[in-house]
Amino acid sequence: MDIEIKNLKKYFGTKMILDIEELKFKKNIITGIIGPNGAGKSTLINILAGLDKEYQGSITYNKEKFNDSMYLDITLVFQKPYLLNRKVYEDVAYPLKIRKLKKSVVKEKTNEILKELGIYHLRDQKSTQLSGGEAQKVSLARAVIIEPELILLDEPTSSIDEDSISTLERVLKEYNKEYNTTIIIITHDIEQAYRLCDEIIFLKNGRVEDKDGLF
Amino acid sequence: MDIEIKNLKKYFGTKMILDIEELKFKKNIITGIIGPNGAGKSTLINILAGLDKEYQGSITYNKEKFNDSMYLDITLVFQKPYLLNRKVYEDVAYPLKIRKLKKSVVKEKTNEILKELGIYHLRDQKSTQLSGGEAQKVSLARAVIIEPELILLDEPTSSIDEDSISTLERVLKEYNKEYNTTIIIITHDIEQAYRLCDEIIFLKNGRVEDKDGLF
Amino acid sequence: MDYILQGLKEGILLLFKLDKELYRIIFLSVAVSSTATALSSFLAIPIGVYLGIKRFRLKGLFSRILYTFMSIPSVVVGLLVAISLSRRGPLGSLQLLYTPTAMIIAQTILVFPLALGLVYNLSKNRGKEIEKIGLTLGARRFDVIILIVRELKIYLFINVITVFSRAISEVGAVMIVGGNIKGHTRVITTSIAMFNSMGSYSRAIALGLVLLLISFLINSIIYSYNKED
Amino acid sequence: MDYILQGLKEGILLLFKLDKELYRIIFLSVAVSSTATALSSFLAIPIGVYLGIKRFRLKGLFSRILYTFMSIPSVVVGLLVAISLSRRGPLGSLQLLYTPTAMIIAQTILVFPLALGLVYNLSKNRGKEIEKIGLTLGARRFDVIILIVRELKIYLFINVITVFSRAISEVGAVMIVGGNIKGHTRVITTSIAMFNSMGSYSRAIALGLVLLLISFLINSIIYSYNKED
Amino acid sequence: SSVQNAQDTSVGDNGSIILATTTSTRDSGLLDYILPDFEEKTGIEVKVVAVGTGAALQKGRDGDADVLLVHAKPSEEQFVEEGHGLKRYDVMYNDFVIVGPKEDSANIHAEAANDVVKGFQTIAESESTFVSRGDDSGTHKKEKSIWENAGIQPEGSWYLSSGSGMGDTLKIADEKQAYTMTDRATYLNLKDKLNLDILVEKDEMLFNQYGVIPVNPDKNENINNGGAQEFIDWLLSEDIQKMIGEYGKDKFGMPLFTPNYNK
Ligand SMILES: Nc1ncnc2c1ncn2[C@@H]1O[C@H](COP(=O)(O)OP(=O)(O)OP(=O)(O)O)[C@@H](O)[C@H]1O
Ligand SMILES: Nc1ncnc2c1ncn2[C@@H]1O[C@H](COP(=O)(O)OP(=O)(O)OP(=O)(O)O)[C@@H](O)[C@H]1O
Ligand SMILES: [Mg+2]
Ligand SMILES: [Mg+2]
Repeated sequence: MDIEIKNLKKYFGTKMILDIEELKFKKNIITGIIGPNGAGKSTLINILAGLDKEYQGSITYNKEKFNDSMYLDITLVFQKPYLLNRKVYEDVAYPLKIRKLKKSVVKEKTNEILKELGIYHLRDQKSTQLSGGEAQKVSLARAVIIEPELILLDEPTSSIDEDSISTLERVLKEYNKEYNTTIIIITHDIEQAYRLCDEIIFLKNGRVEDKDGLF
Repeated sequence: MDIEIKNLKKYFGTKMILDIEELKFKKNIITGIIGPNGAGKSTLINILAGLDKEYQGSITYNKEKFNDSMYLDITLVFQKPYLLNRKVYEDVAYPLKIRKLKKSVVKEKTNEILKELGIYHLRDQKSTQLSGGEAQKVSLARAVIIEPELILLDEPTSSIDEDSISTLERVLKEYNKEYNTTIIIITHDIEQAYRLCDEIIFLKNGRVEDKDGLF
Repeated sequence: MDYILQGLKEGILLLFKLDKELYRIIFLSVAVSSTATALSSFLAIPIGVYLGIKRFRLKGLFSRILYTFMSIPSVVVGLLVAISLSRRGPLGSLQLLYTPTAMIIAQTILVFPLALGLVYNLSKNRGKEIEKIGLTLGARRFDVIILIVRELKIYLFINVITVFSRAISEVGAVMIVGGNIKGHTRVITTSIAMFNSMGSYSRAIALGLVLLLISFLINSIIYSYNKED
Repeated sequence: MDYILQGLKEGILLLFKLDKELYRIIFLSVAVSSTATALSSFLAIPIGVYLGIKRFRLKGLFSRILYTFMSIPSVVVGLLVAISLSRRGPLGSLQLLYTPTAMIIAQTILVFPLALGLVYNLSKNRGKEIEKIGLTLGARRFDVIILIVRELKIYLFINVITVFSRAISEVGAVMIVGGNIKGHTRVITTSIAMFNSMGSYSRAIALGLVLLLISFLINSIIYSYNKED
Repeated sequence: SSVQNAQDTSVGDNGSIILATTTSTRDSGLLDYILPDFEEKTGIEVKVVAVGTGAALQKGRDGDADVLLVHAKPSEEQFVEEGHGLKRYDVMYNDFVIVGPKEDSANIHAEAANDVVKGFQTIAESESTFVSRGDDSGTHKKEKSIWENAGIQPEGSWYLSSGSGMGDTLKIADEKQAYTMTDRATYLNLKDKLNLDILVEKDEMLFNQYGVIPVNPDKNENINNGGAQEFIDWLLSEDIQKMIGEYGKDKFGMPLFTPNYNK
């Protein structure tokens, strides 16, 4: 899914948060967004996910305007993981269940992803009782399980331990390759950005300061 | 404030989360706690802050058992920052206000810390409307403003940009020196642990695996 | 003060006397009020959640009007329902006036604004956030509503309790549309009002105790569906 | 159906007629119910918050008993207060029965369990987390309670509205302890009940409308203290 | 559903009638005393809706009741005249009494033990507190006609209007140690709980006549006129008239109502 932003302006009250003349996210690659705190990264990614529609300017997805059916193909992992008040297994299986997949398929896929991200042992624990890092992993699992066209990640590994980070990065790369998933990831870990991303955007004060093909 | 833990055992249900035979945190230094997700780090630090009293074993602070007046000398910055539903200035000033400090002192100290942590420009914004990193900074400001004897920090820089991290680390070191504040910090950033800490504890599966004087 | 002690004693005796009439009254009270609570909650929960997260013009005004209707006096509701169900009223041919069905209708209408107002307010404050999560996971309109209901379950619990408490304790509506007819439409509160007007104070207090006991049992049942740590 | 249309017309006329008696009734209704709401909330908020975050044995049982008392019928409260305040009762020397003060007392007692139950439930679900923040910042017992109240302000708002709606719409308690005495203790709901028993249905409906209008104004005032985006 | 069942458990199988009556007949216990006999004999169930006289008449006008048993003769006659009811029959009477505090500060018992007009005048002159029903009920209407007779327009701070039922009005009078007018049955029923004595009684003017009226069946097709007529025939039958005359003797030492149907 490629995304084109034109003349995007976003205000909170009178404060201008985003002011992007032109920006493209290319299909099927991993794009990183970096920039200081308060730059507007989360605001941007929320808009891209169709969760915030109060902005000026135009955004197209594969040349089309956003429409409600796109919610099925786009997912966002929030900076603050918000998990559902149920067991980890049910939480991760939720997006499949509302897509009315067969029970056996749901089970298989859910267990697979739980194992892949190393949280299978947590499957019967309440989502609301997880440690910070565990919650982030569950929230990532719940997003990739959909095999969406576009995954938006807002600092998805900020509370993850070093060993797990490599696993998660590997999984993301796999998804990107295997399902041609377009991935946009916000991170403060520059090294991670370099490890993971094909392109990196530097955002500051709501403006794109630098947009470089990597290397 | 030095802390001695003896035979600490903590369960959630039947699951053992912490099992620490003996552990000391030395006075006036910065101790780091590292370890994989779900190791029990946050659980431990919550217990140390007097927020969770359901454990077995004994913990002493300067040889004394925990008593309610210690809440005044110990503070904890949570992994998930929880800010108050008011303006940033009011939020950071809150601990001083309930300590009934003179208004002019409150004002001076609050403004000073806001400037020090680079969030003075946010003083009139609602705490609940901050970006992830900004929220973490406010939550840190609110903790150090008390000049407590013991500061417990649960991944306080996980969402902070690189430039700000150096500022925060500098501030923490200053406090440690200037006010003899004992600091215990959980982090997944091993380099940060080495930059900042005098001692590092490695926690895994609820046990102390390694306790090394640094270098 | 004797009345109060006397009422306590009588209330306990009453329950053990296995008086058929009393048990009929208790049964009808519970049946009418829990049906009304269930019906109004059943309607109010999805509608309230939906309106709570929806953005629309004059939402603030709508909120205030809705909250206003929470104060509608039961006598007025009773009167309006009685007029509609009256033999010469528009629904007269159904012959519902002075039947338990009429009482259920009146109580459902009476507590509906309360049920809706409470759910709506909850959803207005908490629903948006949950809606966002739902949308990112591919939930459609209806899924979102269900998701919000499930996430806010422990908060909705007290709403249902509040609605039930309003229904079981009210007297104005059931008195007017039911008529307090012995053996047919007499419930605990209409009996209390009657005993009060007859000067049988201790009996009125005794029935008040019975009502509280019944509420306790019903609350305990709702409560057990809402386990807490 | 005529009664309803007639009632609408009469209600509007009534308000413009500047009838002194009517305005006295409205004023007393508002004064009694808002005082009762304020008093009960003033007591219930700190107590409810405190009990909500406190751990104690049999808390589950306590919750259910508290929720049960939310269903206490107003007639029973009226009766108990009347017995206590009557000349022969323990507080008879105060000569309070059939005065507005008695009405305030009865309504305060009536809505107190509702106010307490709602706050308690809220604090039980949300208070612990806020308490923890407070403790890390050095808040003492009392500071913690204030902090929780301030943090949950927008949720407490609907509780106050609910309590007010219960008070302004109830008739049983004020009727018994007030006596509906013209020019002294007559309020909107007792007038409605009186007109109903006189068969003056349209007048009863008209007064119902007046009551809703008053509620709307009061709700709007409370609402404006609870601004929303 | 089970609720529906509760509605269907009729005593008899010959249908039912709705009797709109005043609270005094129910609260005195009279109806509970006599009605089982009717239901047994005819299989018709009587659904008693006890409300204020005004509301009872209104239910008649609206066709929401089949038969009325009330006590406000002039209004009842007007009701029949306007075609809402078919005919009005005298059933029974009891009487009103003036009650007041034992001390009787206005001294009406001494001066007007059997003269209610004089009694009212004395109360008004001394401005002793008087509690009126003020609810347009049969009792209130009677009271107003007495004031009229006495040539007094009662108003002022001594004249309280309770807008409540008889029981509540008596309680207010008791609390305020004031005078009031009540039907004897309600007074006897509450006597133990009151500190009020009968001060004026047995004046012809205090006669409290109850009448029964079948509602005009032309109002709507749901009115059970046959049942209503059967009820009236039964109520006015010799046996039942006798039964009415006995009710209350054992409990109060005197009957509460005196039957007076005149063939
Ligand atoms: N509701 C709001 N009202 C006013 N300002 C807001 C609101 N929400 C966010 N902001 C401001 O918008 C700016 C951008 O916020 P955003 O969350 O997009 O930052 P970010 O780049 O994600 O930062 P971080 O790295 O800290 O997560 C911040 O300065 C924040 O304070
Ligand atoms: N209420 C609870 N019930 C059951 N298990 C719990 C509960 N709370 C926490 N746990 C479990 O306790 C373990 C330790 O949690 P803790 O939050 O202390 O981990 P942590 O070391 O801080 O991890 P992270 O680095 O992810 O923050 C986790 O496996 C978590 O799932
Ligand atoms: Mg962000
Ligand atoms: Mg943790």
